[in-house]
Amino acid sequence: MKTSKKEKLSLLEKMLMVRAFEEKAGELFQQNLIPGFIHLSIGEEASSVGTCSVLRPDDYVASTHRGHGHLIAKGADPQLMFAELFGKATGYCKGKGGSMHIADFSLGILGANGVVGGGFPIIVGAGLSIKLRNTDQIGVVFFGDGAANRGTFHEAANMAAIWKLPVIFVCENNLYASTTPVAYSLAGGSVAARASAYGIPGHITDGNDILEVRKIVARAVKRAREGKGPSIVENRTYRYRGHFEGDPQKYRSKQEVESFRKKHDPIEKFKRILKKEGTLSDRRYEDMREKVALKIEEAVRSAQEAPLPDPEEALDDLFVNP
Amino acid sequence: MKTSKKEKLSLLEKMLMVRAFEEKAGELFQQNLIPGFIHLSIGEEASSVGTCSVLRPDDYVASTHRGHGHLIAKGADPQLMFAELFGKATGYCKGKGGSMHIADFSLGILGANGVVGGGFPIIVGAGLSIKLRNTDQIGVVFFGDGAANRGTFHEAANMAAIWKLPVIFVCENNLYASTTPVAYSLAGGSVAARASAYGIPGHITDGNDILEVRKIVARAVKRAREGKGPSIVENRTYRYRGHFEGDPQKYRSKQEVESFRKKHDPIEKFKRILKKEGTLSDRRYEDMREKVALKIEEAVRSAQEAPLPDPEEALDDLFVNP
Amino acid sequence: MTHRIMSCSEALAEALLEEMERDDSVFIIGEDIRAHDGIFGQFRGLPKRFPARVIDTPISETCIVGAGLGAALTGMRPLVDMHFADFFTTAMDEIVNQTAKIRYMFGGQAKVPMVIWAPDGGGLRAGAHHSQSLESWFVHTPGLKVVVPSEPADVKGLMKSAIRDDDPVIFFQHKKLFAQTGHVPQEEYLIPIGKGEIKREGAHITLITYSRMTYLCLEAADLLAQEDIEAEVIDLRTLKPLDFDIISRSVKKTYNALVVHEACLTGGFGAEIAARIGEELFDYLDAPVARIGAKDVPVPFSPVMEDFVLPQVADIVESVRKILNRQ
Amino acid sequence: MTHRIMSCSEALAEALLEEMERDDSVFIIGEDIRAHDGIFGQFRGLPKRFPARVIDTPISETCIVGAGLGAALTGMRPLVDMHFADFFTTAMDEIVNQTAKIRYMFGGQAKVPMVIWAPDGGGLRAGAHHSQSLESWFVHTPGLKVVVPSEPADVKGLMKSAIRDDDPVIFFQHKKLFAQTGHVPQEEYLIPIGKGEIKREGAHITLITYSRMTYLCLEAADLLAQEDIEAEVIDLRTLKPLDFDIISRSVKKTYNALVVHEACLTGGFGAEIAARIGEELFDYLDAPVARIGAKDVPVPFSPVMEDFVLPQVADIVESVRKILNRQ
Ligand SMILES: Cc1ncc(C[n+]2csc(CCOP(=O)(O)OP(=O)(O)O)c2C)c(N)n1
Ligand SMILES: Cc1ncc(C[n+]2csc(CCOP(=O)(O)OP(=O)(O)O)c2C)c(N)n1
Ligand SMILES: [Mg+2]
Ligand SMILES: [Mg+2]
Repeated sequence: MKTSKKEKLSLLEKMLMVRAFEEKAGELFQQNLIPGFIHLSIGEEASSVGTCSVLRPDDYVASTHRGHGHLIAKGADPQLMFAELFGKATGYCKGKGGSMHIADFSLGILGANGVVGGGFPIIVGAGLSIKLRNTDQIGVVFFGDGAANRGTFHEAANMAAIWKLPVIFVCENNLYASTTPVAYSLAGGSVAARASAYGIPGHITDGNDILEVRKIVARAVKRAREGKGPSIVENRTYRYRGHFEGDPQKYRSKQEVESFRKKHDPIEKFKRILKKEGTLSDRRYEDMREKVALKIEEAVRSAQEAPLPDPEEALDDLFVNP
Repeated sequence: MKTSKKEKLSLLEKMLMVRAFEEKAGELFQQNLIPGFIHLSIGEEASSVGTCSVLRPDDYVASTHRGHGHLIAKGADPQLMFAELFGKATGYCKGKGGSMHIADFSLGILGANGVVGGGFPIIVGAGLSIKLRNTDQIGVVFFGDGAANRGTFHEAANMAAIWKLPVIFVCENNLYASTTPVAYSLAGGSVAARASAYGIPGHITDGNDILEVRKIVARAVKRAREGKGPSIVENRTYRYRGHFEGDPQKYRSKQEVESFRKKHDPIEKFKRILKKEGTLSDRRYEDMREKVALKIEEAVRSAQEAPLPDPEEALDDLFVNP
Repeated sequence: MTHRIMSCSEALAEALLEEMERDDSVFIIGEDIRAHDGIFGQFRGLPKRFPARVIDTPISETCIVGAGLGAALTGMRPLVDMHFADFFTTAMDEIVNQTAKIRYMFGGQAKVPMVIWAPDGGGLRAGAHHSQSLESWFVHTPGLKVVVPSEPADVKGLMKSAIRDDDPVIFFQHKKLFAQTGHVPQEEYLIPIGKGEIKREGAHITLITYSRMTYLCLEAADLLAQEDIEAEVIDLRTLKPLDFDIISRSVKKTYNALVVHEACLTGGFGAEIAARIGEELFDYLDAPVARIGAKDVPVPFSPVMEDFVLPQVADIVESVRKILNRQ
Repeated sequence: MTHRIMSCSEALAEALLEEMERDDSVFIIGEDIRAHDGIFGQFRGLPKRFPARVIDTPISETCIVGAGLGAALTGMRPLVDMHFADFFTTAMDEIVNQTAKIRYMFGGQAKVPMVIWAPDGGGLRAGAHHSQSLESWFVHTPGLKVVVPSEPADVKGLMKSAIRDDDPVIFFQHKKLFAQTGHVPQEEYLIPIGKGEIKREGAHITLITYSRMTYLCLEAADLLAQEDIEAEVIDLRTLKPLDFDIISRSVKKTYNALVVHEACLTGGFGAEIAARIGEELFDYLDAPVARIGAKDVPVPFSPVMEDFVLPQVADIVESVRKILNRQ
């Protein structure tokens, strides 16, 4: 797959946007400005941005508890996201959802999910709906290495396979499910290897290499759109932050984290490539960073100024016809 | 694995016993003497008898809705089973269970199960218990081709694999799950092929050849007992009766059933072998059949004479300490 | 209106036939539907009439329900067949955490026009895994509507409303009522979700019930009439939203109430009704609101025990006598 | 007795420490326990002390619960950690159709000495998937015992009883109470399953509650005392089997009752209590039994809305005033 210069720069900008959003969210959380708990995907930007970069606006995405990156990558508005994180009336879900429950149905984002593995059946349904409505959309479900051990993965993979549904199972294998190393919990060595159980293709990518992610996912997208059925793509990546903000992280060493950050950072990696091939100048990069930072600052500011919901609004939105 | 003459004759007798039990049960059902509904395993005797023939009395078995064969093969008493089918106070479960809910914990039979795929997690627990108690027992879960598509299969296979539990997943692939052909519902071509997803061995047998079933299951038993972990064994077989007694069976032709019965009957097949190698004479076979028929008649008779429970007994047995 | 005699099963199939003809986005998904028009024959004629919109699945209830949800979120109107209500247990996350909550959690962005159809109830000697009545769980789950019709006309009218409803509806039908017949209008009609019906008028006590127990209450009312006790029988038809008005009007007339359901007593929906009557109609009550439900054990297999555990007409009659003697 | 001050979390860990030392067959199984002694630190010290008997699992709740069952059936005494009570949804079949029914269906052959431990409740701004109170489902499931302690001493004594019990126990602990401290006896003791406790005596009204709402009721009682209203606060501690005697004795004294729980109102356990009080204590009541529960929506994220949805001290005070003014 060819990626133009312009596209490359836009990929980099998107990754920077995800990271800036997440770093800001972490900061605001630290300052007790975000209630509840949040899960950041810093370090995994190549997977979210790479994957969504080969989707169409009308394609569906089912996301996870670690979903900010998927949302931004699929086009969500950081301001509405911050407003939601703050519990404001102007947030994506009017403050009813919070970090783990953001959706934007107008962008095909069927929602983050507080239940690990909750997205699998939903994307099967979206795929079936696409088939029944006879469109050429596709659906992507993001999930973690831990989620691959839920029964929903199996039922969904089997069902998608027998019906050749236009869906892609995109695993973000970041080596841990909360405190649990993938090497302990996942039999069979990889998530991608499970594909053969369903007679569908399974791929492992360097999930920190956005061009590789893009290439492999694009292949799965093509297959899906052509009616040839589902694929599993396992993006091998790493999260730098704790499982949730505040995680004591006794299950891994600081060195391990640092080593990944130094050697495998998806943004640094891509930046190096772009610089080397002459696509990116230092100046351009700084402009880009500033633009992103500004956008995030602006999003935070306006989200902070937005009003809280009236408590009574808690009674709205349960039913279409109460 | 070697099978002595005596063992062979006993295998044949057990298969005859299962079949005689089931045929009788079908007859009694037709006569409205058995309430509710029953699922017969006629045609699948090589799987149940072959598998249980390589188990020890203290090994565990988790069975299914089609469980009569597993129970008899593991040593259950046909009289207590018939009494249960009749809903009598003397039945295995005092009439509380019925065909789909028979157990004999003294024989390691952890129960038939009205929920398809309900046995998978239970056998994982039994395997974990064996490991924690440090015994050399093993556990077998029987399941159908249809059950292989439940999430419980996946979660259990993964968990058994990562902990190398001493359990065996014995699939009885009879080509249909109720009305649904396995070719329609099962992605990946076989249940055994799913083993590789968990990094464990998977075998397909001619499930109508009792010696082959025995050989393959024995291998899995050895592996399990040696602490090397779980296996999947898929016995390819066929059921002659409907999914349940009374099933209109519009999903398959009479010819299909007849062809299996003629060409692949596990009892006829084994009989032919035994006769050919001189282990079995016509006389001996007739004696055996008579003995079995007598035992079944006697079991039915005494079960029929047994008393019904008092209605109030319905309130017993819920708690150890109410 | 002209009427025909129809079974509950036929009424269901006719409702779906009409709605599937009316709206291309309606489809049916579940296990073992196509070969025998549903395992109870309840979808008679539909697989043939709508070959692409009646979909057989693997045994994967969790994903079946979740797939229904995914389809509902993306423009379709699924009817998910749960096979037996007992298997709700395998899909509770998809129902409770996803289906029921999605619209709310996402601030009203989405709608979930899905019907989950579940044959429930005991009396078939089917044992503890195929005999349950689990409506209470769903009544206690904000975001779901719960429908529990008894007679064919209600089955048809409520199913048509359920299919057209933009919110998720759990639609129970009692397995022992599939063959139950009754009058069904010839003309098209809807029965609104959330409205009960008085199936028999009476002045002395209100029997509040639904699903199969409606028939037992009507039988009991016949027997009681011979003792000059006139029982009013309310078939709630929908449990959520609840038609408390119909209960209220009746109890204000009879001053006595008995709730009857087949689900086990403790924590059953009868508790909710009794509690609300107690709260809102305290001054109208001549006697405590009584409840009848199954005894608090799993449904046993043996017919003598099953009959003992499930509510019978005699239990209703006796309970009414006790309530009214008290005065 | 000598006492110490301890948190609910410490009380739990101490109970388990004692029981695991006492009985080799006790073990703990669940997700993410070993690294941080449980995700709330609730198993402090246990992974280190019993390395072989504290078992981390993959994210497979269905199989975790079922594996607990299989182990319980074959000689072990598992404590299954549900991680969050909200994920009960993923294991309902294992709990309801298997764990709860197995002993009964098999005619008493088997016993299931298993504790399913579940942190529940809202107030942590955790959103609709991590804030539920689902006890009603299990109270409505014959074959389960349901424990809902509030203070540390009860947590310890009840957990020890639960571990020793030969029947399956669903053991809820409210997430907001982990840090709650209280006196805990130095000496070994058990608190029997099925016994409530009066946490404050009073003559005018009985507040019937459990889990975190006990503290809110006690606060409300303090405020009401300033108006010379003496509220008696009953902490049920166990919902099944239910200590109806303690309720009965109290209501016969106060003539007024209010049930308070955090689960949403409709179909909540308050309905069962209110219905039973109505049935059995009708003639003692000066006013209808009132109920307070969360509003019937999923728990929203935004603090202002969450606080509005969950019961607050002011709601209790106001409800009591209303009940007593009525007289
Ligand atoms: C069904 C369910 N079980 C457990 C949890 C608690 N939990 C939240 S995230 C998480 C780990 C998920 O790991 P993984 O799927 O690898 O995703 P990652 O967090 O690494 O992105 C767990 C156990 C949950 N939310 N849902
Ligand atoms: C969870 C669940 N779903 C559906 C059913 C209904 N049901 C009973 S047996 C059966 C088919 C099972 O097929 P398979 O596993 O191949 O076993 P077989 O009947 O062929 O022995 C179905 C769908 C059930 N009992 N449990
Ligand atoms: Mg992970
Ligand atoms: Mg089969």
